[in-house]
Amino acid sequence: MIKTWELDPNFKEEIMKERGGEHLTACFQCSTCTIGCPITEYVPSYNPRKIIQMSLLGMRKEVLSNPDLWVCLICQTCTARCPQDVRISDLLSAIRRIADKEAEAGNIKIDSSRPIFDKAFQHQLEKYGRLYDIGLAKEYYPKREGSFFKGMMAMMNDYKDFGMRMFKKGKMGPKAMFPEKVKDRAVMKKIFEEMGEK
Amino acid sequence: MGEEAKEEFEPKIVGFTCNWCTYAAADLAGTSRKKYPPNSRIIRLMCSARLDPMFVLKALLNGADGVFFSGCHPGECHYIKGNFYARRRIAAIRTILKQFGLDDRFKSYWISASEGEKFANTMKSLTEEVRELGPNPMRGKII
Amino acid sequence: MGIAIIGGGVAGITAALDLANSGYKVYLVEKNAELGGKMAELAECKVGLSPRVVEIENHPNIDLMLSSELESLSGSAGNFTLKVSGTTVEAESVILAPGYDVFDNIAKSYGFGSPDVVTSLDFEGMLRASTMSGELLRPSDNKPVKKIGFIKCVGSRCQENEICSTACCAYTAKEVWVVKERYPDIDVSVFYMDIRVFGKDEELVAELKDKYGVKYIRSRVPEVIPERGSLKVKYEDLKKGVIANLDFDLIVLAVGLLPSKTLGRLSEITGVKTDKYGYVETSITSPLETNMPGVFACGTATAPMKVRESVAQASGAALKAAILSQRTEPIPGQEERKYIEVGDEQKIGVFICGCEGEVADSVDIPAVVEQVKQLRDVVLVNGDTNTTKEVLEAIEGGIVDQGLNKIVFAGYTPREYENIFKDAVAKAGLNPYLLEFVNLREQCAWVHDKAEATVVAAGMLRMAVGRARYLEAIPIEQYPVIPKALVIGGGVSGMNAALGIADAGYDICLVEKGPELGGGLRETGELQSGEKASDVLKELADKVASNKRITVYKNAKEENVSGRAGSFKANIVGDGVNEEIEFGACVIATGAKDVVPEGYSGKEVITQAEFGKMLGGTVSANTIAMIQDVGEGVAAKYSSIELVANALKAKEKNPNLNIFVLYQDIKTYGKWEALYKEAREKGVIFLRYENAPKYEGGIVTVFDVILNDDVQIKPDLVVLSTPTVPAEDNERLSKMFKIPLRNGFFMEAQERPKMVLTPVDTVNEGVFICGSAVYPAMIDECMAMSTAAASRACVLLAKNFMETPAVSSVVDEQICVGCGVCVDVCPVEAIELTEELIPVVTFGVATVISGMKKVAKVGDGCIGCGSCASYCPSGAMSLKHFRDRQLYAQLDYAL
Amino acid sequence: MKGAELKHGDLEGLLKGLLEKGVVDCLILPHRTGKSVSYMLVKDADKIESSASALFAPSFSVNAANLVKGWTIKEKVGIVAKSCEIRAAVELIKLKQLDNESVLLITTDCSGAYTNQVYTEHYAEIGDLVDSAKIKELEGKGITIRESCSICENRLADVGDIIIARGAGDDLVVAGLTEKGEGALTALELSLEDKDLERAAEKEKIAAEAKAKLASLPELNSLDALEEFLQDCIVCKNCRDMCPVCYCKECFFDQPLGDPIGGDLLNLAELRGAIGLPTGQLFYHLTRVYHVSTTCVGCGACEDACPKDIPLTRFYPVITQKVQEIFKYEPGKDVDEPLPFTAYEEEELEECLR
Repeated sequence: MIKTWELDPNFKEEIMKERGGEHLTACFQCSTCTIGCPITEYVPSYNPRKIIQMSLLGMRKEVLSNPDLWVCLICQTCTARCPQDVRISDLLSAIRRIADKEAEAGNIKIDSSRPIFDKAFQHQLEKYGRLYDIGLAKEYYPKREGSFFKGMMAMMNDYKDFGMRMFKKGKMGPKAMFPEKVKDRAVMKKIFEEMGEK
Repeated sequence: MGEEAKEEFEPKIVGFTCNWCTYAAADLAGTSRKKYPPNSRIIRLMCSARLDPMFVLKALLNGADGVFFSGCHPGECHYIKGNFYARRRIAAIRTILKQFGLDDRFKSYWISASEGEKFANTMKSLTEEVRELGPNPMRGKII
Repeated sequence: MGIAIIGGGVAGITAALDLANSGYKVYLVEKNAELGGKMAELAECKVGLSPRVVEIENHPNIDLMLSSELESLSGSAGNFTLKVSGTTVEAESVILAPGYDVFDNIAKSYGFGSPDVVTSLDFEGMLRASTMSGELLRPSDNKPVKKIGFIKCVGSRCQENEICSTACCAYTAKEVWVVKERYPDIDVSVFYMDIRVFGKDEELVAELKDKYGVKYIRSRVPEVIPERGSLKVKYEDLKKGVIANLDFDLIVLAVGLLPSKTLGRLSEITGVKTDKYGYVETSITSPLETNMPGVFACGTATAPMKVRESVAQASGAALKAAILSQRTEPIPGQEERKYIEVGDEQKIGVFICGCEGEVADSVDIPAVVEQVKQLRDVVLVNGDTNTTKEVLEAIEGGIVDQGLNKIVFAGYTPREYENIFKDAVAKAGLNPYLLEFVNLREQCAWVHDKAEATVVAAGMLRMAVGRARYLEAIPIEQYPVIPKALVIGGGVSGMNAALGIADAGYDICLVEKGPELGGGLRETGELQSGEKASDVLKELADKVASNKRITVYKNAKEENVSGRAGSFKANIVGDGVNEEIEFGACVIATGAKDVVPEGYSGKEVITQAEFGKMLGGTVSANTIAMIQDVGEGVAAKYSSIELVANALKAKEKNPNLNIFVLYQDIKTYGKWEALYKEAREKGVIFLRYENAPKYEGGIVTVFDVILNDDVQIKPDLVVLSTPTVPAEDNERLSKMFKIPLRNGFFMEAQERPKMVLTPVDTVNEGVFICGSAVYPAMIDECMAMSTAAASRACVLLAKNFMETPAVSSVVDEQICVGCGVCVDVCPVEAIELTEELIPVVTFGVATVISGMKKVAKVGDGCIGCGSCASYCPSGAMSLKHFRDRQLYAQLDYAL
Repeated sequence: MKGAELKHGDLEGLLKGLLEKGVVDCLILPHRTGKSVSYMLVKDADKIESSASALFAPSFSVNAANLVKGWTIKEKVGIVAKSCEIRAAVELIKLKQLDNESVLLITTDCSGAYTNQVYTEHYAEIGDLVDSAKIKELEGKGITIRESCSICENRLADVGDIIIARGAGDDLVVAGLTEKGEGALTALELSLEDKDLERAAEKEKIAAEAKAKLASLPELNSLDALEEFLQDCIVCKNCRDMCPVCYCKECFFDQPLGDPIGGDLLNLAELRGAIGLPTGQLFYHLTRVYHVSTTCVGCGACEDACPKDIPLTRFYPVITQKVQEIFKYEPGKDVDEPLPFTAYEEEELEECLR
């Protein structure tokens, strides 16, 4: 039972103010995004159409704390196909940012490691202008597991499968011990500043 | 009658249809190229109300192996209620024919203009049913 | 001068015939080498259209300009000069009917390119081919199709084509129906977003779901995946909340409609403005007028629409154009005709038309000719003609040169061609009832194999010749047409129809049962265009009041209607009036009325119309629940449009207003789709339900099928979209005018299944219907339809005289014994019993009265059903052209 | 219903009263000529004397309704006759061959009747009055009632405006069934009281006997049987002429299409190779049975009229009853009930259409 008067009618405006969320209300619930989504094969509960409808209704808490919010890989298939130009991937990112803020403020708890990863990823880019895998792992795992030690254990566990492959590609090992940096760091800085404004 | 004779027997059927429904359905069967057996000859009436049961009698006495009548579904008559009256006359003549075991040779249907498929199927089943009955005993008789 | 019509599709053809048949010169310009436009490509429609094409080709008032294009237009209304492929045409007015184009930018994801993914138009072609082979074959491997998936809204309601194409839902339903009717075993699924069908189409969809077992699945399908010889379609199963998939072996994409590519050029040439979608710009109160005076537009030039609406617009545009033009040509069939006396000698001529192979390919015509030659009284058998034109010429020649006095024509169905042939026979000087039709094409060649068809054809001809012997010349009596019309109903449709007829120069009685003109629109605040309904009404009512040709009767109704097309009589009874009027044609525009759905009560519950009026003042609510699609009755065509328009206005007043719309299908067809989108963008929330929402204790509870959960709303205002029911008077008028009703609304004279080419005509010639009396429609459609009804009425009123229906009953007074059963079985009360004294001479001295003699008399109202003749045991009553003797002859030769 | 008790001896006065009080302008009554009984049209009340004794005479000559068919003058005629005759008159009213306002229909109880030849021949044994016991006794002697009477379920008077019912011995009850009938009895100054003349048990008994008799008759259940049955028919059409409900002025079978001659006949012969003469025995009777299918009262006048002694009762009433059953229609029951062919229900008769 959803009681609309207990919901937040301004949630849709809140999303629409976020970059990428502007087209939220164009949605007419046709299912195109969900039907074509490759993720649904692995995460059957994932339903972007439903997330949109819940957002429209103002189910702020339910949307923001929904773990499925974080499974999208931004392949953009839905965005390309959406007949109403809702730009679902961008929209989801917008909602994620709100969720993030809320989580940081301690208002909600996010039941997904994805935001931690995303943030660690983002930090690498911010710092080096490109991905530094060891830096990413160093930041991501401890944060995910709550302590440095547990993080390292988890990392070892993960890396025993694909560590060698990364090593062969030069993503790990001596050559990749230190980060490579892009030359024009100023541009990167600018990009991050702009994103921060939004 | 023997199986062999049945196979050779080609029934002669004459039918009365109203112009607005069944005749149109027959046309639709045509435009949809729905094939059906060539045994029936259709006499077009404007309304099923024009079916005088005497025509049915005359056809059967003339040796028709089968007679059918078909019009708009009751309540959908182009002439508002012509087929309601027709239905009573048809019921009466059928009752009379039944007395002499001739009612199997007289069929009535309601086929609307959009039922081209039904018309063709009806012609198929009708032909088979009449074939099964064998020739009208009046055929060739001097009466 | 005359009228130029640009476009020879169904709209152009309709407009051309209406105009030409009322004495106007018509220049019909078609860019292709053949008439028919898109409609000729549709499987069933070509057959329906071709008699009209034949009529145009043989029409003395129409200059047919095929393979021609408009190059320039100069001058002004009443005096245009057109250059058409080098030829100069002078015209007083111009009608644009260029038709539409099909959306062709289909996304690759639909598997388009696979031979088994076809567009709806291609599918029509497949259906046509399947009629020949008897099987619906898959293009890739020629195997019979077993499972078809129809995907709707391909190229409409999307970024590439924002608006709804209106026609797809209905044409898909029609295609599905054809499939299921012909191949009941084929499994059909239809993927849709909203089912936007109305009236009869709504019934058809319900029938498809319930009776034919067609699965309608709500999911917009974005991709078709070819996989191991079949085509996989994924969809969202809303009930189960999962992504499911189905395999098909044929996919039909219901592609959208786009404005015709030629329209852009036409707009440049003529100066006619187009809207942002590329359609001719019109307004909802004058849907046929363009910005250029004297240039009118109709059909899919103005918006995507179905055949039915196109045809109505075309008739309407014809009248608009006619009003600006001078009648210069004679009206066909109005000339003096003298018929040759038919003596005792039978001279039967038989003409068998090959019908361009349609008959000749199946029937061995020379063999049939040989057999027919043997028949008694047959003096000429012609099996050499192949087209309608050829056979008509041969028949005329046979009558004029060889003195044939009975004609047997074997070719197409009489249902659509009889009038054309009768006319030709009459022109040649032979009474048209001495013509006998044999339906070789539809009922022989197309349904039997070659060897059989020849035998059947010979048999059918034998029957026809047998009957022809007994055909009688039926004296054709003429009666003058009363150049006056009766319009019933003083709403928008009635007033507009009256004004149309008045502008064409005829007098009108406008009868309104209430105290005021205006009808249902009086309940409306603002129109969707933003105009005040009251302003529109006032303008119309003022025009009606100041028009000298229109006499308005208020608080009145019509009684005792009698007579027939061209010459009716009725009494107008009302406040202090009891007047007998005579009129030649009648337009019924009774409208419909709203009913408030039951189960929703409380002072905060109002109707959408009331809400519309409330929007003129202040709306104090914070949360509004709008409920659509509940209650008994039919949903008006405008109800979704009204709803979103009102929601938008409310949002404009108070952007913080929470509006929840509970619906089953949002039917914002055509350009109105933009309004739906705008409503969403402004934050109106739409919740789709399957079971009607409940309203109890101030709380609306609805099971939202999209969320798969109950949703509760605490509204301050519940706004109900009201379903409509037919006007109370329909029942009475239906009986009086002998026009059948369907669900209480008037039925048009539908001649072909699932296709309406005569949207405002009824089975009772001379009586026309329009507006919400036919189906609760929006004002633009009411305006177009009522102009169409006026146009059709004017085609009739333009005639000087009409012919009495030849197929009517006749009494042999010597035989009639006055039992009166015929009176009782006459469906239209056309027969009465008269009494006369029987004087007898007794003993040669005194004359005494021995009693009363009762005799049946057939009145003017006879519609020729033959019910009376079939009862009459003595044969005193007979139906002309279907006399016992004629039917006996057919019977005798049938066996 | 309201009625009064009478004795047989009161009948003469009752009938005379109808004329004298001006209830009717004339009367059609059974009329004895020697041993035979036929009808007479009476204007002068004094001529009624001979009639009273013939009122219940078990003899059938013509159907009285056939005598007034086409009575379209305003003068009011009273008809005293058996149930089958009055029923025929009611059907004629519906067919406008009689005017309800110009007739007073008086139905007498009937025990079954003999053909007038049998009656005349055996008058000594039959007498003026019979009852079922007497009929049985006579049957033993080979004197049998008409076949149509033996299968008739409606012998007891229960239709018309007035009924005259026989009780035990000399008792009679006269009762009005309609307003018109009651009015007439009131005009005769009879003191009327409520009477129950349903006689359900008696009717049931008669019906059971009639049904049993009908079941014992040979059934015409095939075309062959019908052909054989009609083989002697000379298409003289006497059956039609004597039929009270055959009301056409000019029968279809007297017109060229029904009775082809000359070229038309030759045409038919050409089409079929040969045709039998006289033509149309089957067509004529089958058409006729359809024409009277809802109105036939089963009086048997057709059979009496047949010069070739074809037992037409086994054809006409037997078949028409079946048609009447599907319409739940009993001919002659009520003047206000519409003829089946002039009425319909929107949904009906599905079982009769295939």
